[in-house]
Amino acid sequence: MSPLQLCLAFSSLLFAVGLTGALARSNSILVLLGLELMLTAGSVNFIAFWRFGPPASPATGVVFAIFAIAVAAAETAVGLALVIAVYRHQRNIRLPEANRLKG
Amino acid sequence: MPPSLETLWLVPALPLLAASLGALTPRGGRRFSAGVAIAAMAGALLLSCLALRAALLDPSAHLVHNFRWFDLGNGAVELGWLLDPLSALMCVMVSLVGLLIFIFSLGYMCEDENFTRFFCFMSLFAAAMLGVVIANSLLLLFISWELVGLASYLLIGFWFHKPAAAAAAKKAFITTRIGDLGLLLGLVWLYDSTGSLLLYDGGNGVLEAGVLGNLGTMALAGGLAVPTAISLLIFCGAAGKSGQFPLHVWLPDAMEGPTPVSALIHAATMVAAGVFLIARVFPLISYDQALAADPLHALTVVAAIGAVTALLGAAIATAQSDLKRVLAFSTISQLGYMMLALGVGSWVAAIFHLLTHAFFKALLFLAAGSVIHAAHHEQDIRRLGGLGRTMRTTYATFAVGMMALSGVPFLFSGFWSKEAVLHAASEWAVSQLPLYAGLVGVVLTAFYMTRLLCEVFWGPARSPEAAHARENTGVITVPLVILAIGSVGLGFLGTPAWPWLESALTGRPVAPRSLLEGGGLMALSIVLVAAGLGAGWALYGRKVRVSADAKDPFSAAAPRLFGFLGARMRLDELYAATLGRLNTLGAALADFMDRWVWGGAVGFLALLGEFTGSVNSEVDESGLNAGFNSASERIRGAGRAYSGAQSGDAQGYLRTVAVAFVVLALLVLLGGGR
Amino acid sequence: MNTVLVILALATLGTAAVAMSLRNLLHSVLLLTATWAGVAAFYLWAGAEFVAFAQLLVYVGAISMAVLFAVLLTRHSRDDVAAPPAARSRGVYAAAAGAAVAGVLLAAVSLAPLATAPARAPAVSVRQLGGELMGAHAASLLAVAVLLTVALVGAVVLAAGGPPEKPGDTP
Amino acid sequence: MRLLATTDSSLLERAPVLLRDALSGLLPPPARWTANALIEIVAILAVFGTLFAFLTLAERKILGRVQNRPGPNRTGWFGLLQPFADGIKMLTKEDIVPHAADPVLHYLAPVALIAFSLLTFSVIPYGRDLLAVRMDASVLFFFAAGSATELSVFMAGWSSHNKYSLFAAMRALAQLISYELPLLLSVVPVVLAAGTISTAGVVAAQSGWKWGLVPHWHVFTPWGAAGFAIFMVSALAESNRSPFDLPEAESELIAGHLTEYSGFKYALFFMAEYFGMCALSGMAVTLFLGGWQAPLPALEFVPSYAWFALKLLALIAGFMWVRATLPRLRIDQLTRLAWKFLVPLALINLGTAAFWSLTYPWGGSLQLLRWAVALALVMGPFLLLGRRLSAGLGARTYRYA
Repeated sequence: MSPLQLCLAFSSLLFAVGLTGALARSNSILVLLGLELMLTAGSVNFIAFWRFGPPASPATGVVFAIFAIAVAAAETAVGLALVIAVYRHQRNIRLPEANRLKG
Repeated sequence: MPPSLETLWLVPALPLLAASLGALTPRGGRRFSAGVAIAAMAGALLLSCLALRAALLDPSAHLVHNFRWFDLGNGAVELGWLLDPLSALMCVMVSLVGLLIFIFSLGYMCEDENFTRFFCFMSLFAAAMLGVVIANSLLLLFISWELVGLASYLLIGFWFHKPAAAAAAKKAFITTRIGDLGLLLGLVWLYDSTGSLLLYDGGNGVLEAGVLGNLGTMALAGGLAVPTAISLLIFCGAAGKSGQFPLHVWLPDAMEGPTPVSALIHAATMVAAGVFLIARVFPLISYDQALAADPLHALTVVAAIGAVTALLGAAIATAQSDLKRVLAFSTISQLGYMMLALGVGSWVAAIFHLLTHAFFKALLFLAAGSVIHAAHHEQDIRRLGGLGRTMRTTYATFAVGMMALSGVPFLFSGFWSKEAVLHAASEWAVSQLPLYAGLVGVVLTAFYMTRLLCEVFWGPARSPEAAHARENTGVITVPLVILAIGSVGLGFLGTPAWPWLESALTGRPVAPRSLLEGGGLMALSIVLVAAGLGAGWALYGRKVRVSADAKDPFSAAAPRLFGFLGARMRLDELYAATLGRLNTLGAALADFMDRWVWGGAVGFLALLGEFTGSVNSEVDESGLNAGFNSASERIRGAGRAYSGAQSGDAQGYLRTVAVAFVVLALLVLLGGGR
Repeated sequence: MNTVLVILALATLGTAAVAMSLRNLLHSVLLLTATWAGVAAFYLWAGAEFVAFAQLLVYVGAISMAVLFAVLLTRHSRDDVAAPPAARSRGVYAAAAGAAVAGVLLAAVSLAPLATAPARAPAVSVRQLGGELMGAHAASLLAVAVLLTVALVGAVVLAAGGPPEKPGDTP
Repeated sequence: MRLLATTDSSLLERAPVLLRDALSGLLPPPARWTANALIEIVAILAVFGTLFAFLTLAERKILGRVQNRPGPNRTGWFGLLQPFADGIKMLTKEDIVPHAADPVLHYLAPVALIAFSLLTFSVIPYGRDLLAVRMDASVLFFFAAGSATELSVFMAGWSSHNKYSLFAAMRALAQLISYELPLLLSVVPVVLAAGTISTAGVVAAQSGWKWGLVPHWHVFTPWGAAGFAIFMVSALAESNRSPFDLPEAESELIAGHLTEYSGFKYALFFMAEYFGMCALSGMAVTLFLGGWQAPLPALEFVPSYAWFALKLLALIAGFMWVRATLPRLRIDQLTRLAWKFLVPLALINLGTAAFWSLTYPWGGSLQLLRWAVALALVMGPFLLLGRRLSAGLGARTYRYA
């Protein structure tokens, strides 16, 4: 297997692990962390293609990875704030119970 | 790059710094915030004087410093600043007048609890205005332009607890936005057709011959040449900012703000920004006159609007009874003069009048502010009076400003600048109407200024506030004196005998003209000024109003006309009646449609259904019911099934997404990846 | 060099999987920190020094801190960090979905015609990186800056939970 | 590290590198690279280990002098052997792990802490030729590794299942998160001015003298001075030193996150605190005080690492002086100082640095203007925010004292 394929396999497995966690656990912090893992897998892909693929410009992949990290940070901040807001309303952070808007 | 060009960006940066420091200052730090603001303005004044000196070394050159803000795709967004006599003169004017008004505000706002906020906003405004002045990129100019609008909004609504002030701020903001939309469209169009927003860029700027040439060769847009269309759009913004005829309604209401604000923003600088903008892009806006294929020149529109505004403002001002509103309408009419001068093609005269007007109108407003401050915020001229005896300095300076504004010959700056405007108008080839409008305006101006002077300063004090008024402290009167000196002396920069200003602005040596050529016109206007003064004296000065509720002589003479003018020609009502009414009409129409047309149709269908129902009920009863019931049951069941999917369980949704992704990916893969 | 990559990947995936299945919330967070460190190591292996350190700084330094803080803020007692493991049905669904996604992705990776690896990493200095950020990607940089600001403000507002209602506060 | 010392510099200057090359020269060429690396690691460990040992003594002595008592003076002359006595004691004490503790984390915490704080030593240039790892983004690496130490403090506090330790963990988190921000923000201007984020590059950017007299150190510019002050305050907080030593406030929480630690693990924590102090001071020297460069051209004959050591020791002495002088803050004062004072100042300072480098070409009389504006930008916000920060906190007057 070529290194690029290895990297991509790595990132896709990471993504799958994150997805599984986000689906399986009921604690919303863990769900958030699963989403974080999925985002990380995305930036792993950026770096992999920057390293092995033909790069558009010498820094493109790195730049996008940096943007991805910044966006992930913002996402975590807002997500944790939401978790705390949920905790204030229902005295726990179990996601399946946060379904007031169901039809 | 000469040092004063390098440091030019500091001219707006210093007030901006002062504004940010003021924003950090707690309420207690009154002295600190005021000190910082005044120091920053002084620094800006110093720098702009240096810049003026550097600019006058070679008046014909446009020293620019452009830099790239950022790349957008394969295009670049460029900003820059520009140093030429026009921008340098404007810088000096703005920072000097601003400095004096800041000092004045020390006294005027002293008992306001939001002192620090006031100085923060004022500094922000000054920074934005200076940014407009030095901008070399129309984008930068637009940014600062909007900041100016914002600052004016904040300052008009400074006493936002007064509903009138809040409403006035909103009105000003929205009305100017209408114009700015046009300006923005014009800029977008210009960028689209030239690919640059820099004014001067070593041959690639939008004001330079090459680009203009390409612009001229473009196809007509809706019967207009592209330069004409763009210029008209840009003029929309200018008209909105400097209160030209259709969009002038916000300016009188803006007088709800504190008086220094009215002096700085709505007399001296911001309303002049529109005139400055047109003067700045004059090469573009006057370019279409070279195009023969063009049915209408942009400048013609400018001249027409200017003439109308000059006349209308002066006429309305004759019948206002609020001290500051009279001055506001006179500002509108003077701005009309400037636009008129631009329209007839003499932007030098326009700038000359702008400079002199900035001084004497700021002087008038500050004097009015001094009166208002002394008379405990009494602004109604019918309830003032007799202040000439108690407030001598204010009286004298106000008289100077009044004579300058009404154009008393030879000594006062207003006379010379107005003469320049009228002279330019008389030389306009297209039509003489603007000249006549201007001449009538001269009479009216002299008339209402005389009225104002007599009502406020002569005769007995007609209210306890006026009776108790005393002269203010030096921090208020000293700026008045300085401005008075300015509004006398500034006139000699542009006399026909010594046209220093014109040669400085255009960079061409201009041969001095003797006063005799065009002397006929001068004599005529002198006569008209005398007539105006005389009429004013005859109506108001000869026998002065004795009590607050005595009838106004003018209204006694022509009550209908006076009422009409007093109600500002009912223009606000007109707008309410047309634009506002249009809304109501539309709503009413929709309502009618709903109620009768669609409703009727539905009702008819309903009746039909009932009829058929009653016909078919027999059949239903007999056989079909069971079938229908079961069918509806099924439908309801399906509904329940679907609503089950809307479970509110976020992970359930995520799961669905995952499954959908898998399915799609499988489709792509099995489809061979394409 | 592939062996290094494989070891890194296995370690990272292992920590991630264990973290996702642990009972103790704090243990999972700390293990996830290890995962992120592993990803940073991968970046280093790929030659993207700057990104690796940024990853360490942001994830290990900041995000894990914030998450730990959130964990400690949203619990009643000390033993409350023991999050119940997945209910069986959820677990099964989740495992199925994850496995399906992984399968599809792996299939795509193995099928896709991918470019062969160049000999060495494209050398990019930090100066070059800054140049690109400020030049070609400046607009997106501005956008990200705005996004971060808005996210910060929004997070503060959400977590602070609105101002205390005062009577007569309404105009 | 550069394998060949620069030939122009003096013998004393090149001595460490020559020594190392001589040692590794005994080995066959393929092993030399590894040998060099090992030698450098051992050298750093040895130097800072000894430094740590004697810093503890120095701190106790200085505190003693300030508090008007002799300090340790029994073991050896002037108590010079005290550190070794302490070391023996630490090593021979029993290592207690509470029954209810979380054993893995309880064991991991000190190890991770010491490991990460040692990592930060690898990128500091101790001398003209003495830099263990040359990399492009070394400043970033320094702070990345430093930020990882916060985790282990939390681990220690959490794992030992003791409410005081838990309080300490929460406090440590709050404090470290709050002060990470001004620390980084005060470094950004330096990166901006130097145009590089490699420590060697930053030092190189500060070389040279103005009029052959005033060195081009960043601390001698308005923004540099402000940044240096912000950096040092934040460094105090980041290394949990007094007056920011709330996590181990012995008067409130017995010993904070160290309560349940004893013996060698405790020694590790103690060592890590001093290592952090040394590393941050070294970074401050590198970023603001011109690194290993001599203050005057005439003094360049003194080897560069001596200058570095001098500046480092001066800063550490400052740390100790502060500890002996200032009382401990309250937690709310702590966070308020960070968020309402240091962070805004650091942000404004960034703008000042931008102005400074923007107006770099200005010469002649414009220099005065440049200095005036920059000083205004530094002083104005400082005065305003300081006034707002200390609003209502007037100096207390003791009537009966």
